[in-house]
Amino acid sequence: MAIEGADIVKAAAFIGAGLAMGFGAIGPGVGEGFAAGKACEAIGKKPEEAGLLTRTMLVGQAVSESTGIYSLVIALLLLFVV
Amino acid sequence: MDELTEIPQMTLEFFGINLVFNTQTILMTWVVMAALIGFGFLATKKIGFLPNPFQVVGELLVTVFQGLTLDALGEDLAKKYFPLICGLFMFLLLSNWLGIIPELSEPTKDLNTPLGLGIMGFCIAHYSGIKAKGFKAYVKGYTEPIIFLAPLNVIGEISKVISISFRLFGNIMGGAIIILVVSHLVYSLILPPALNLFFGLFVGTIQAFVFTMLTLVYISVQVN
Amino acid sequence: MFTDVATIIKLASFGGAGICIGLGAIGAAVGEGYTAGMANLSISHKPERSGDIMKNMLVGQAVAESAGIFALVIAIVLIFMDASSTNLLTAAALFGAGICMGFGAIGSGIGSGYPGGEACLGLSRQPSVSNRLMTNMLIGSAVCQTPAIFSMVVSLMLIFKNIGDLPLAPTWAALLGAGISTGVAAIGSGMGGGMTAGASCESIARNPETLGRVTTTMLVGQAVSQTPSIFGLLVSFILMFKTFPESSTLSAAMALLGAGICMGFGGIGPGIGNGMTAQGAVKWVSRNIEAAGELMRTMLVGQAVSQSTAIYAMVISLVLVFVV
Amino acid sequence: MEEIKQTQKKYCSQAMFFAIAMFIVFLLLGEKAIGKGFLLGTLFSVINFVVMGQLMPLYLGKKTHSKASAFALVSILLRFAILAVPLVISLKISSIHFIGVVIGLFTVQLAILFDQIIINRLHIMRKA
Repeated sequence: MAIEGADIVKAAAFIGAGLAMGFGAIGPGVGEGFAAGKACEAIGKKPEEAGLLTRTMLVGQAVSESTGIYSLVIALLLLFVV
Repeated sequence: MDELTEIPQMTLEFFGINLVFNTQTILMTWVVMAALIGFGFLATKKIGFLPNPFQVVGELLVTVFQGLTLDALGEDLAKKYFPLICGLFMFLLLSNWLGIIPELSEPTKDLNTPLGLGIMGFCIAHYSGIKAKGFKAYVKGYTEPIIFLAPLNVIGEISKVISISFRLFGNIMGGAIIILVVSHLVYSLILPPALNLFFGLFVGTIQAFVFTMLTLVYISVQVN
Repeated sequence: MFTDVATIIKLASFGGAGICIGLGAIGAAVGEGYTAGMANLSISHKPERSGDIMKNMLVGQAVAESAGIFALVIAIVLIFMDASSTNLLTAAALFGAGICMGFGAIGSGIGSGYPGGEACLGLSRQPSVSNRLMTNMLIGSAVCQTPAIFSMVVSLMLIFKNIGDLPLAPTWAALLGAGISTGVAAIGSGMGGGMTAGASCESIARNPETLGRVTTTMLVGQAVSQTPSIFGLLVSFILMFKTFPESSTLSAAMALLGAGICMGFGGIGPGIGNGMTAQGAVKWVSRNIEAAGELMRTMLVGQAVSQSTAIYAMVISLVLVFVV
Repeated sequence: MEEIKQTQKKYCSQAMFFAIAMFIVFLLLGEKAIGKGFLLGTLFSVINFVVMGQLMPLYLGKKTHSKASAFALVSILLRFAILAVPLVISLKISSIHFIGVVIGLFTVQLAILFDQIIINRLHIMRKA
């Protein structure tokens, strides 16, 4: 096997991209699901406020998704820039 | 197992640029469109007090989606966007169900279809956002909470297109691949049709609804 | 160093079998422990109903154990099958199969403990609905086994795959990645499905009249929670059936391994999150049946949004496989 | 304890009945090896179910989840050792088919699911 410096850097970048996106997806996934579950509970309590609650849920999810997007950006940077 | 990633393509040369057409996808999209036009014709042919079955289904769809758009967008905009939302749902539903029929395949299995629909929804949402809030307020929305986060906000918006289209693509393509692999492994009369029913009808319906609802939600987030 | 290929293959299959049966047994044990703890609690509430509760626990455990038995079957195949191959790729495939089934059984094992426990607790609260409660528990924990079945399919395909004369260098990573992708992604979906089923058992004990709507919402919620594991399966199949050109560079192999790890771990969080969403929706369907349609809609939108990180992981995996 | 015994009796007899019926079907189809494997698998599945029921009262002394889980791990490893026997036998003896044993191991589960979901559903539907 001919392993050179540049090859090792590339290999590290690829596996790092996989790790970054893989582990980065855990937190936002659980968090967004938690937010949506709480929104469902709130709608069960007050169905007439459903529109407002759905919007609030979406805003909250969008904010908690930002760490997932950071991971995506890092992964793409590792794949295409390094 | 090579048929998995293979899409029949036709290449045409047009002023020195190679244009690639996925013939099967285009054909299947036409089948869906023809079926929808036929459905619309049958549903509205004889509108009567005692409706025919097509009219019942059509009225059901229209009522449900009218209610949904009304909830999300409010009186004025709902009138404008309701035909789009209802049409989108009917197109996606029929597209996802098409794979049940032998020899036909879902047009949504090709990434280009969901991506195109996702970009369409993205453009409509941002157009309506600019129209509703004005250009200045629209741009200002990106600089919140601080101006340095503007690039990430833009990426966040673009990633919505990716997530909405890859969700549909992944579900439909995953279902198709699982059905293909299982039918290669076991030659039974029970398992592949049951899987077809699950992935084609059940998952297909849920994903069509989710895609439509998310398009609606993106529009409503931009407008409000 | 080992120079004997047969020894390396044997080592890989024994290691895979150990991981498989170990993780599978731990998953089933945690699930059964949860059920047993809840059964204890409910018997101490209502000692006179201990017979019914224990019957429910027995039936629930018998079904919940299926994922563990899948792991046992795969482990036995890995240990006792005589691999006459002289190709080093077989070692990667067998190890990948063990990882896939081992991790795949954890989620389903833990998950199917929740409906059993909640059903035991519900029996002490509402003795009159024992039949409906048990039926619902069994449906819920049977659906929980789906990710484990996905993992079993993938590991059987890895074991019996005709390796032929595929190039060793990047393909070993693809086979290992295929195992990791489905196996690890199944953890989230299994646990998520279990949370949903547990909530539905609790809801039926609270309000038995709403059985139909609760079961429907549970099934839809579980089906959507399975999406991350379907993504994992998709990536696995692509990694298994695509032929990769031979290359001796480290980066080609690491790209394929990274694709598997990315999709595998990326599927855990969204699976659990989807389960939490469905849990909230199912709980409140029984308390406020008028809002069932609204709840189902919000649940679907919320689950779809919380899946987006799994989709980003899938995109990165597909880029690693096809573009790089 | 009476309920546990009743349940075990019911599902074990259902499973054995089903296994014998399937054995005859496989015999008529000419797949003797699969039929034998199915019978063997079902036998051990029933044994596993009975052992599980016998161990059940021992769970009740365990007050916490973690203690119960530790006990469950021991019991699972014991029962999996029992379940491993037919699998190993079928891999070593060629007249017993492996796939038959694997399907046979799930006969008790299938009997429970069939009884509870299909028959019970019909019962509820008829009442409603």
